[in-house]
Amino acid sequence: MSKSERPNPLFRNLNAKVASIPMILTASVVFVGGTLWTVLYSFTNSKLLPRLNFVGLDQYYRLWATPRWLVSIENLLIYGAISLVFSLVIGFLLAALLDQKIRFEDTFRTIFLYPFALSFIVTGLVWQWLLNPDFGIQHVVRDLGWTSFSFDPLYNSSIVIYGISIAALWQGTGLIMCLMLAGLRGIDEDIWKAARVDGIPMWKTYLFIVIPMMRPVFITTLVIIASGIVKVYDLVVAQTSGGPGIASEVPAKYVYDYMFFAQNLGQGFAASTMMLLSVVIVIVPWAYLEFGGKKRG
Amino acid sequence: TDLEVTHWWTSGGEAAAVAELAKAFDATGNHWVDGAIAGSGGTARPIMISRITGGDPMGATQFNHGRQAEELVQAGLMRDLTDVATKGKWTEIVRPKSLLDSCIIDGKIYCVPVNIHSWQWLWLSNEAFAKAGVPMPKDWNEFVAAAPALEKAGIIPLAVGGQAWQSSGAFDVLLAAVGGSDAFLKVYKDKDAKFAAGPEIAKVFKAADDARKMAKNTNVQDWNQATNLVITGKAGGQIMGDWAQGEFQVAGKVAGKDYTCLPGLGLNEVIATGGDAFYFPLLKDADKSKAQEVLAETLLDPKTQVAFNLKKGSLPVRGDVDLNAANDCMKKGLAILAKGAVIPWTDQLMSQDTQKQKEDLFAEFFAKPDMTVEEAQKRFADLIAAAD
Amino acid sequence: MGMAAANGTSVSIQDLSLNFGAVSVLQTLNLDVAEGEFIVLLGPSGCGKSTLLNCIAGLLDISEGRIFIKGKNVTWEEPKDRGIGMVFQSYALYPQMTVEKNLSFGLRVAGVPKDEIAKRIARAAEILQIEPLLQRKPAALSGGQRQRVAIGRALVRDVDVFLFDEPLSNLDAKLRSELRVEIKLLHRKLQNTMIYVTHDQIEAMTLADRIAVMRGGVIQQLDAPQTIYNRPVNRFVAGFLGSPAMNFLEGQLEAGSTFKTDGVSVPLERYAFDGTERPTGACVLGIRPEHIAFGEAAKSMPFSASGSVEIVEPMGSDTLVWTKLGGRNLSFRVEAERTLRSGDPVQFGFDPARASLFDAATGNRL
Amino acid sequence: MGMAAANGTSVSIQDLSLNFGAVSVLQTLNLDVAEGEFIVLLGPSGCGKSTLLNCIAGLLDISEGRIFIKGKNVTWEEPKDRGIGMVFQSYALYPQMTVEKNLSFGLRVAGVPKDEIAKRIARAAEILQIEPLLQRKPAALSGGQRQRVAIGRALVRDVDVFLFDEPLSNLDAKLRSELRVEIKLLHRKLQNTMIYVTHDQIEAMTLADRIAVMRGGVIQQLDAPQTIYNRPVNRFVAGFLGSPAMNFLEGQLEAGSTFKTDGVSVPLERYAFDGTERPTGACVLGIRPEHIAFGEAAKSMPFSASGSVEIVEPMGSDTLVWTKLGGRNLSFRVEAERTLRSGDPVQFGFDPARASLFDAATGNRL
Amino acid sequence: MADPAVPLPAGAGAAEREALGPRGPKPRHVFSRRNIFLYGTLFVVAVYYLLPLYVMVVTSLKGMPEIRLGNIFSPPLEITFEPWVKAWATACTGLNCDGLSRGFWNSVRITVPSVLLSIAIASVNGYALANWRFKGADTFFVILIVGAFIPYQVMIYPIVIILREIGLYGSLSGLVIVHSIFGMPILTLLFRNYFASMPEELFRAARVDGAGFWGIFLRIMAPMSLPIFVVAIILQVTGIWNDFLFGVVYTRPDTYPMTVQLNNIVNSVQGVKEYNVNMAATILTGLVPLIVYFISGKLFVRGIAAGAVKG
Ligand SMILES: Nc1ncnc2c1ncn2[C@@H]1O[C@H](COP(=O)(O)OP(=O)(O)OP(=O)(O)O)[C@@H](O)[C@H]1O
Ligand SMILES: Nc1ncnc2c1ncn2[C@@H]1O[C@H](COP(=O)(O)OP(=O)(O)OP(=O)(O)O)[C@@H](O)[C@H]1O
Ligand SMILES: [Mg+2]
Ligand SMILES: [Mg+2]
Repeated sequence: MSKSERPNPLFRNLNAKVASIPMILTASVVFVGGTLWTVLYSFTNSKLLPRLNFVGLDQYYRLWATPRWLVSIENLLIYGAISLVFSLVIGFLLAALLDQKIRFEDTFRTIFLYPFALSFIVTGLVWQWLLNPDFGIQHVVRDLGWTSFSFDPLYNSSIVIYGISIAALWQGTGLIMCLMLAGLRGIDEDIWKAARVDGIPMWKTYLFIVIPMMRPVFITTLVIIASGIVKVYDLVVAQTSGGPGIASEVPAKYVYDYMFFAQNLGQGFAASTMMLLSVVIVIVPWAYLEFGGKKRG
Repeated sequence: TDLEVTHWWTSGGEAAAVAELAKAFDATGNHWVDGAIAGSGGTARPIMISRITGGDPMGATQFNHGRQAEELVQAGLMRDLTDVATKGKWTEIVRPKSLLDSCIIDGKIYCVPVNIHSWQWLWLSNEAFAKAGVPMPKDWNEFVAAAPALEKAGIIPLAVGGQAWQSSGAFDVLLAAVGGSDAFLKVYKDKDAKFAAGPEIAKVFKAADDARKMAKNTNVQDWNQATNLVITGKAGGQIMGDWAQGEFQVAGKVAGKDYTCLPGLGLNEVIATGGDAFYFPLLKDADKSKAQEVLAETLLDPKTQVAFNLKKGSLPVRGDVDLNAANDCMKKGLAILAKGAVIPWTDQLMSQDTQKQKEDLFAEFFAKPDMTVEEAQKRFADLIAAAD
Repeated sequence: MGMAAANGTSVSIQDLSLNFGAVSVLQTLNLDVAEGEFIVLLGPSGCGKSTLLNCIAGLLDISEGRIFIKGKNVTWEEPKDRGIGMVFQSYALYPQMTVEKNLSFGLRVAGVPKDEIAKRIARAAEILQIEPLLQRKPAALSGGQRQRVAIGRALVRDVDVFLFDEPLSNLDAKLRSELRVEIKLLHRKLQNTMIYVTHDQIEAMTLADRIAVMRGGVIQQLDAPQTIYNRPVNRFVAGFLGSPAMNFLEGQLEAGSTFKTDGVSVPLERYAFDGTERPTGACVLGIRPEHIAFGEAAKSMPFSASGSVEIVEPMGSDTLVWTKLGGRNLSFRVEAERTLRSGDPVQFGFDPARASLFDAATGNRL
Repeated sequence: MGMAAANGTSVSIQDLSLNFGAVSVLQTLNLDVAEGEFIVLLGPSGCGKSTLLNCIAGLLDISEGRIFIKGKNVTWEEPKDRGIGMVFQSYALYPQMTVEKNLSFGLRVAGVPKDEIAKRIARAAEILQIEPLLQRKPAALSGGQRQRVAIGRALVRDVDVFLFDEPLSNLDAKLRSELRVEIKLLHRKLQNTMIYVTHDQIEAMTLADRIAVMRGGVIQQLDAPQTIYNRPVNRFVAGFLGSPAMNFLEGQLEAGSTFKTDGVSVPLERYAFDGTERPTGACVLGIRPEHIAFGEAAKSMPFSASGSVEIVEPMGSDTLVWTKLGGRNLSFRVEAERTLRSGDPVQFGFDPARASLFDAATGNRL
Repeated sequence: MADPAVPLPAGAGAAEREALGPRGPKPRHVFSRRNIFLYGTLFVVAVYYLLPLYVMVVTSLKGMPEIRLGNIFSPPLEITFEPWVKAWATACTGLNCDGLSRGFWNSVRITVPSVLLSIAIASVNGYALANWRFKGADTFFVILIVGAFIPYQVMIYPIVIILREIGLYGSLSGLVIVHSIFGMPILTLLFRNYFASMPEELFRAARVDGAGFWGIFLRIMAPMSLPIFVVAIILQVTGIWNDFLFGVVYTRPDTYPMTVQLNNIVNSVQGVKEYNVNMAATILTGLVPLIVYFISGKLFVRGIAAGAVKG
């Protein structure tokens, strides 16, 4: 009898392992390696070039004493909550509307998706115009006789972060819609039939049957949105450059500014380490629960 | 020999100016390979630094002269130009001298300054003042006094765009104008934190407070949008560098008739000698190294200097050139320069890190009316204390 | 019962047609189902049974015709407004819900009180023997378990008309006969109309008040089970029902009273012809295996012959014996304990009154 | 055939266990299948039949034990290296491929020449009557049509061992019996090993060389069909096989030779006890409906009684009659034309030699 | 059978039959409440999405003086296509005044292999993770997911070091690798989750059919995943086509992508901003992804796994 014993586990699924080499390399060399490198240099006073000149936790003390960093964190939380909720809701609603076997589906889909194709460098400018109280929407509405109308989200420190979200949703929901649509298209027709016979109203079918079935898609979407939130940068730069004042600063911008404008790599690395640390604390346990252990997502 | 030159001059005027440099360089039998990257130093610098540290350096690259390239030099990645400089007697021809000083690290010269940009200008709209029925102010104080009248006429007295560097720059200009050149140097060069917390600087903060009140209705981001407010008479004035002039010109406005410029805000007529310089990474290829020398010489050639700066709207780095073609405002600047009323600019005095923090502070100060002058000054002093 | 319970028409289908693009699946189909009646749809795979159920449920857009349920024209109604419950051939369970949620979801949406829901689920779970599975998700169920849940989902609903698409096909014989009885009892108790697709003849015979035999989207015969079984209207129906299948002998009808084929002649005096006139010509004689007597009993039959055993197929409770008559295969059924062997000589015979005669060309009953 | 063709062990399963997390589905199961043998797995829904097939195919990672195919330990082999073909209970058709592509996929992967592929497909399509469907996609097929395609996918492959998971469950009776014959013929021709899950008793009885009756992941009895049918090893097997099901009478075994319950006593002289000693105590007597004689015939039986008809169930070819014996329901089978009515008095009896006796506590055969 | 109570059987007069109410397919009213709601909502939302585009197009057709003075919403008084021509053909990047056209082919050369490679790698990863799990795979996957949250800028220097060490710095293949690396987390997740929701029996059937790791992937799983491939294409084409940072950091000037020109046109800090040219350039740059969206959108097939399994 050949091979009566359990074969060497190393060679089981060999093809799968070979195929995963790029992933394994990326994960271990680039992400783990790069992250460790970053963390290491966050304890130095590197300026323009990374140099191993350790200063302990100095960069971190300074980071947490900086008002701009604190504002950034607060903004990220608000912005994150808004864009998470609204892009999921709007993206799903649009996908559900498009899934009603409508005419011109292609056209509508492309309309909702096109903002995603446009560089934010300029669309940010357009939104800045649209939201500008002097010649944007407020101006137009006032010209129509509604003189008390006020809509200047980008120029009002207390609501600027909400204003930024408007453009963020404009740009991002199209992709979310496509993801949702892809998920909806994978649902078996018979499920719809069963729900119709059961007399379950359309919205309940979506809410209680279809959405749970689309759980994997939602998780993908969630990660895409969340990683987009943590990395948000262009959008803010294009619309407000963090203004008015520092009212719309975000952590990624802090990292970028301190790494490249301020040429203080150590500070930038410290900030990004803090960002990564919080991501790890949230993501890793969740990801293990979600992806580890059981076979099916 | 082909030599790749990276820089962030990409707008119309700037590009035209670069073309002059290229033309001059090409005339020497070499070839200028253009590597333009727009979006200010913040975008361009990581690219340049990556290229240099990644082992794929360009032939020459622009930096703001000052302390941006310090570490690259210390890491031994940049080329020492001392021999070229001695041959070309740069120490004698470059004016003001402080410009070349910024290129010297450990006694060696590492860069070639090519122009001077000055920040110290107040641009005023004649139309706006006419409309408000007040005479054209001759200095900052008169301007502040005229503000209520302007406001009454529905005009924003002072346009300050939303980007952080605009407010921070405006403060620096106020510091040099209201506080005077000495105060400016004491704070930024000597980093005298006690002085920065003192009453003299409090005056400057008072002026900055005026400025922020006057600017509170500016609902634009970009500096040129702010300039546009002045051009169209929607704003009374703007504190901005000499590059603003390009906007007025393009809009067909005539200095003196449609707009007025007050160097040093009319209080302290000095010119800060900020500007751009070229650095040369150390190359292995001998031919290219040779070409680098040629380029360095070409950049300081009088003809090149004139041609370049006329297009760029900035001032040449050598005094022995003829600039008849310059306009009113530019001539004012040249006159000041000739008088020797110059101060070094912040790029030369402080690290980018400190400057960035300063930007953050003033961005907040200008945007937040409830931030007190005292608080701002205290944070400013702290920042100066920690500056390097 | 059946007709007894009928106090009106429950489901009435008039001139129904349905095409999938160019493929025409149902053709001007008419069907009236009395209130409380149990109709079974039988037919070869792909004949349009599921499609018909889907049309009744309102899940497919029909091409032509009308559908009435309880006297109301529901042709354009939504499925939920038709008062129907349905079990799908592909189960269509909600994969993210536990079995219990699967069962209760429709009720909760309809606002049925909590305790009522619990009661109904408990009952359905008991009937279907799925109590231990209530907290599992469909993915952790076996094929038959899934099917039972699908049935349960229809059972808990309180509707006038139940539509079942092969509900028992994946279950083992024991459970199937138990559920068959349960469905029958349920029907008796609820007195609601049931339209039931199956391919199991026992199910069809025991459950149905009437059976509709379909073929290629057309109903061939709609009658009481015994009628369909004993007096099929055409050769297709005759051959389709019955397992083991009916024996067919091609031959000639002579003088309207004798069937002749390859040296065999069967007297037809006792055969009840459909019309009054006696046809002649090419025809097919059909006789069911269980109607063929064997051994001594054969001798007393109006027609008898002898041959030798070709194949013996034991089927548990009985054994099927294959022999030849007039050169054609003929099977008959004997008790399981009869030990016959290939080659054994046999005597067999039948009563032509129990046979069926079909026109060879049209296949219609003569 | 069957054993005759066996010249070695084809599939051998040793101490196989499988758990889904905490749920143990198969428990140290042993099964040896001879080469060329046709094994049918029978068992209630959820007993682990599909799971066992999946383990043999190498589609589930087993928890414990070994699997040999053709003498080779394949416990850790890839499914494709095991020389098996499989039909899935859930069909698992490739939705994006036409029927033809579905059938040819495995062959194309294996690099079979084009004309050979075409030939095999043509043959399978003919057997399964799916020629007109070859260019359709699965979504445009009816349930039964899909199932036939799934069978075809296994048929076209040239493997040693075929695994069928309820392959005929969604087909109509006619097609099913046709396919049953085809599978039998195929088996005879190819002489390959077949492991076949079904819940259809006729299929099991007619196809199997041996039947394995499973329950809760354990094989209860593995024997030739007739043995299983006539001498079930325990009450579960007895009750599971046979449709209509065996009648069970609970009672007492007295002096090892009489069965007593509620005023009825059945002499057991003719009963062949499993062991040599005569047990006594609580026991269950099982008798199949078709072994109960009725009317005149009953009188000659070693045991006979009389009662009245409770329910009559016509089943087409026969009729099932329910009466009572010792207070318990008892069913027996009569010919379909016997017209009995509820309430009619009946005389019935049986030969205890054909009955089965089970221990009341353990359920084992006595 | 007995005569039915309400509906009349065949034989009733035509007029009577008409009185029985609806027959035939349910008519689809163009102005049903559902349609009004559906298309109304879509229309309103579409307007919101199109408003900025309108402003961009209108602005790109105006001359600079008009922009300086006018209302951003007003249509151009005098339509000029000069900004478009300029954006495409004459706008300067430093000294090279040939507009976006210069980088167009570079962008194509970068985007095509990067999109193909990154999707190829990620889809295989996702497939391996969903169907061929091996020990430790989860750990790498979790790392990958966390990697999705790392701001790109932080990784610039480490990647410079890595590329320098493997000798690919400055080459096109280096850039392709970088795009594949940064595309990997999200794409892998995308594919893994989609494959995991496919019926498992299909995968099993293919294994029995003798298809191996690659056979199953290429012939069974991939064709069944068209919608998610479309999403992946959308993500990657957009991301890579619009990428500026990597394109400029990890290549040389002769292979700079179109976005470098776009950036140069748009991002000149000092000097005149030509809004009309900026708008035209942005729209021009976006055209390629847009075309890809429109074409690949057809692949959003309905009920992709329909008929595969029952249950
Ligand atoms: N993924 C799973 N997780 C947990 N339990 C499972 C899982 N899959 C199957 N089971 C359980 O394992 C048992 C055996 O399942 P299996 O599918 O083998 O049954 P079966 O004998 O094929 O039944 P059927 O005749 O209904 O198809 C069932 O009780 C089922 O509920
Ligand atoms: N979407 C479709 N497009 C084209 N033809 C279809 C479609 N759905 C079903 N059909 C065809 O319509 C016919 C009827 O299908 P239906 O599902 O009603 O059969 P059925 O009687 O339920 O068969 P089964 O007993 O096998 O389930 C079949 O021939 C089938 O191939
Ligand atoms: Mg069907
Ligand atoms: Mg099963």
